[in-house]
Amino acid sequence: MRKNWIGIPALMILLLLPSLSVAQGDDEILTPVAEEQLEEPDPGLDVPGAVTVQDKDNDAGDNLLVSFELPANTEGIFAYNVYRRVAGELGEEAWNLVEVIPAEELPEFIDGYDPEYPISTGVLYEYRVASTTVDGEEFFGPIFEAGIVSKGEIYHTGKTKVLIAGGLFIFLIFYYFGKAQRGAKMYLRPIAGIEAIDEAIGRATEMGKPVLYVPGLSGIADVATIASLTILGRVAKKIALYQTPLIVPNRDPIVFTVAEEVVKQAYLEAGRPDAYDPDSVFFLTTSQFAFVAGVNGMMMREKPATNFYLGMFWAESLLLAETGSLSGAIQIAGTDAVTQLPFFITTCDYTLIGEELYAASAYLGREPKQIGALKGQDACKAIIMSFITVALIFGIIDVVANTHILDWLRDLVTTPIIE
Amino acid sequence: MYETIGIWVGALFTLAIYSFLYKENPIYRLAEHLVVGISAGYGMAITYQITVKPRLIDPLLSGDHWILLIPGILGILYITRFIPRISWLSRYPIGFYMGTSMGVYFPLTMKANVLRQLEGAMVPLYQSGMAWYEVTGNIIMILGTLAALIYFFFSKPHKGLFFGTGSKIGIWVIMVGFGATFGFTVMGRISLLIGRIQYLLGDWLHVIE
Amino acid sequence: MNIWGKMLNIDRRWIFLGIGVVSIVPFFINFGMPVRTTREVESIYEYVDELGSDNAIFISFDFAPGTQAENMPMSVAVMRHAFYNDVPVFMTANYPLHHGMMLAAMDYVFNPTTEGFYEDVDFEDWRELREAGVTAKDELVEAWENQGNQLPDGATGWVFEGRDYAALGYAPVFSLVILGLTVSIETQYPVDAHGNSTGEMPMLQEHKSLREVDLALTSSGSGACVWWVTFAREKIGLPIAFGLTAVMATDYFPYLQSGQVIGQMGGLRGAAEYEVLLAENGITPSTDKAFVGMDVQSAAHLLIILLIVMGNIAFFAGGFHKKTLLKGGR
Amino acid sequence: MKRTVPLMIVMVGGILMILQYFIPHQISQTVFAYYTDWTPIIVAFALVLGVGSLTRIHSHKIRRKAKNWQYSYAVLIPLFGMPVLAHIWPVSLSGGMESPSIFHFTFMHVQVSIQATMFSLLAFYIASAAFRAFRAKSALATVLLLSAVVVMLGQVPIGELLGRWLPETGLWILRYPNLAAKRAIMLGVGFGMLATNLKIIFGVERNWLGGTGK
Repeated sequence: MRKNWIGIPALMILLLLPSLSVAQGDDEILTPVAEEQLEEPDPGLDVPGAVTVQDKDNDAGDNLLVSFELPANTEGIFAYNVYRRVAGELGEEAWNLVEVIPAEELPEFIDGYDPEYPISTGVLYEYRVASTTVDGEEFFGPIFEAGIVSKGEIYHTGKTKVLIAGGLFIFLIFYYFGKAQRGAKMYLRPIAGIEAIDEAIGRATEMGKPVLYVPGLSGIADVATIASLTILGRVAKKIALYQTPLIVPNRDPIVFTVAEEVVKQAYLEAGRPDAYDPDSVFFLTTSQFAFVAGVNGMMMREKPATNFYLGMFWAESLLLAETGSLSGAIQIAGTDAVTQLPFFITTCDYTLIGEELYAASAYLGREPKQIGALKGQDACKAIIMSFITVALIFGIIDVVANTHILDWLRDLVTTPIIE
Repeated sequence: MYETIGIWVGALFTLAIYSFLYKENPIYRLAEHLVVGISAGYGMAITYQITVKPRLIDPLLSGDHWILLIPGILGILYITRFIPRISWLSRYPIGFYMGTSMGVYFPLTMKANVLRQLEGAMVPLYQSGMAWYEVTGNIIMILGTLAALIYFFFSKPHKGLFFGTGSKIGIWVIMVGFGATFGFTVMGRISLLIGRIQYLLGDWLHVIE
Repeated sequence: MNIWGKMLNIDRRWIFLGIGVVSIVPFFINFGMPVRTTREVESIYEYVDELGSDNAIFISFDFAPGTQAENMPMSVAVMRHAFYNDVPVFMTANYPLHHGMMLAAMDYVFNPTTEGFYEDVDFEDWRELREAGVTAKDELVEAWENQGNQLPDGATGWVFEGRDYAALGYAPVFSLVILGLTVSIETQYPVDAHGNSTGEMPMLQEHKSLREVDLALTSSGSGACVWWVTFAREKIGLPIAFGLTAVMATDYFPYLQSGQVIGQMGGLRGAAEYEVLLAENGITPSTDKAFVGMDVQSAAHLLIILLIVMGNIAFFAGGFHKKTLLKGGR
Repeated sequence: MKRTVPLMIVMVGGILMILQYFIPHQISQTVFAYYTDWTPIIVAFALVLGVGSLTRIHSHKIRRKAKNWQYSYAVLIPLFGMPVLAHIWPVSLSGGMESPSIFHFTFMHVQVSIQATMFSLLAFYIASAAFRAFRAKSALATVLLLSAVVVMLGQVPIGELLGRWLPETGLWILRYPNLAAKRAIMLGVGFGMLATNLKIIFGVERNWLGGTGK
């Protein structure tokens, strides 16, 4: 485990305390249990020495790190069989073969992965290791009692970087929440797609044709869907004022219920609850391409004047947008799906790229906290950019001066693949 | 026989969908409505089969998993939406789902979208054995990432040397990326058509192997 | 409207017709354009090539019939490569439909009409040998042939169900299944797709969990491939190879770059490359379906580029670049 | 009860799951196991709402004899027919879900065929989209066009015949500038997601509650 995260010391020390207290000093060389020597070691094959057992860090208390000393003379040894039993149990059948380690490999392994012989938290075990010949003949070493028992940790030391980054992020967002609520003026740059929304609704009104709004194909827990529903609220409010028909097909049943609520509420806020058509927001089907078949058919029959595709989309993006363009609609799209953006860009009139979609809900709402959050996100991007810039400079220094300082910087943000 | 009829039915519906390329027509309309109904009905049947029955009903009937009543009741609260007076109860399961999902995603997003990407952007410019275009590529990648990030700054006007030029380069980089993705995708889309042609000409008509 | 204007606003149906035609013709007239291999695919090939009968791999069929044209040849190619080297193959599917794809892939590889097919031996048929403790591949083949079985003409070799492959198939909530596989394969799949008890399979006795497996190839038409990275790679460090549809391929370059996957095959081309590597090294007698598909690709790409070029000629020759017409964004 | 309790549920659930990530202890694992067990069950019930909506809209159409009302039967009959065939219809009369059965047949040969064909329409649409969109209207549009064409040619064998530099350049674009764009978008999206996660957990974003809670 790497521990070179110099930088935000105070927060870290705080976080490390609990982990250090559980991580330290859990290993101990075991004392042989003398009474039970099961087999005479054959002078022909030397037997392994002391077995060391440590508690594994960052687990739920179901793993032990086991290692043993290799015999002085490894000649003729093909592999080592490691046996384990619960301390106190007697008899040959209490022993379970938990690992076979080939002679050329390191004499250590993590015990507890074999589902047939799991390790229980707080249970004391005994180990013994046998040298085996190619034919499987075993020569047992002495029995050792594990000096420790496995226990679960309350903090995962390998996740500290995520914790620090998360903590920093939360701090920045809340800082800007506060700032925004205290009334600090915050600038927001214009986004073309957002400004076009009103114009597009106006066009539908003039033409007397409906507006189609697809809130993405993903579920309610998808951030893109949440952003889309916020925008839907604003769009529906405008539409309620203009009395233009609205069509909102949904693929996810939960999104459907929320969308229905949002639209109903928008009509209420616009002062036109009577104009709300309960059939305007509806569920179609959960199947992706059946959904597209339905929406495409609707587009060619109803010929909406304006299509909104905001939210999460997959391969259907182009099917929807190209059919929409064929039907002659003005189209505004927005998604955080990187793969689908090119298709919206090429076929729609305006496209909100990635984060712009999320930002749009803050733009339309103009709530101080939402704008504060945007500001906080910008601050985070600035931090990321400074990291990348420093990395670039270090990279140049590395090339010129033949040093390795970039590796050091990378290690600060590297998260382990195996946790 | 079963398979043969199946392939014929499949082929006819395939043609029904392709007829949409010419224009919207009653055959397409029928296929469209059918597939909506079938897929929604299929969704219901399969959800009962692989979720509700094995995960809720069977364990409850077996008698010793009473704790599952909690998700069961939360689930049933959705259905209060049909009763306007207590429809607000449906917010409880939505709340549970929203809250827990947001919590699960938070650290994972931090790791995958932020830390991993940041790590990926910190590449050594040159290592022995790298060709010149790889080195240039690395430099372009780093500078491109920076520029595109500038484009996503919302709280600063895109004017001046840093934010103005930066965001302009940023949108260029983004467009190059989009063009590449588009070009790259063409292949996959044609493959889908190849799959259908193999079905029509091979499985159905047997004119190709 | 002048001719250029007409060309720019050509009825889309002509374009549709053109695509239809160029996609059908190459099936009847083979061009056989050469395919050059890339390092993303070579790295998978080399990795699999290093493996032997002590190792094992997973092939996960994570695609539906929709992307079959791309994903199927990849799975088939890696499967044949593994069989050639006697590497046991576990096969899974993350969705009921994908289960059918797994069965179709096996049908193809074991079918005598396929060039260089493998002769499949059912789990029950070699029970006797298994129970006698003959499970090592070479011994098994020898003993099997001593029983009077003969390898059919044109077959590349024998494959024994339970020794060379296990068709595990679909299990619900597959992301959690992968998580469970890191602990035990048998608890996740007590029986395989054919109803055989997996506990009796020599390959499961030798490879109890994903920790004892050397590679998982996910041939995927959806984001499900990431499950393998999240739940197997990140958790226990299992090497993962991606077989992706062409569309997904760019998206997953970061995984390749960060070393989370050992290689990836992108779309029909990736599959064709693997087929070329197999054929060049004599592992299969010839290239396969993906290679033929590449001719269609060439023709269709050319047509699209031709369309783009014609569109631009018309755009400039007609003087449309001077006016702002034709809606369409940035 | 109507707004506060759901917001509390969100907050408690969210914070619990964040903490869970950092704690390897058995208790935390158990909490996570409950989450993974329960969520699919809860979400499954929502489908009833969707089916209710679909039924309502199509029965309205039939009752009002709206335009194309006949097609509504093509939705309603399979909508209820499929579950009945799968779970109620006797297996001896081709019921059930396993092949061969009416349910399996309808799914395999109607639904799957239509879905795969819908998907394959993209081959046609991508060509027409490319034709209309890739025009050198501006410098930016030209960049988009050129990188698309180079990558498109580099992908296929015919590109290699035109010159080895084509596939190489295509790959280079995919590996470097494309990666830069993707990475920047992913970083931005990542922060947007994180911020939304927080806004929801702490009740700043309440849009999902719908109305004012009457």
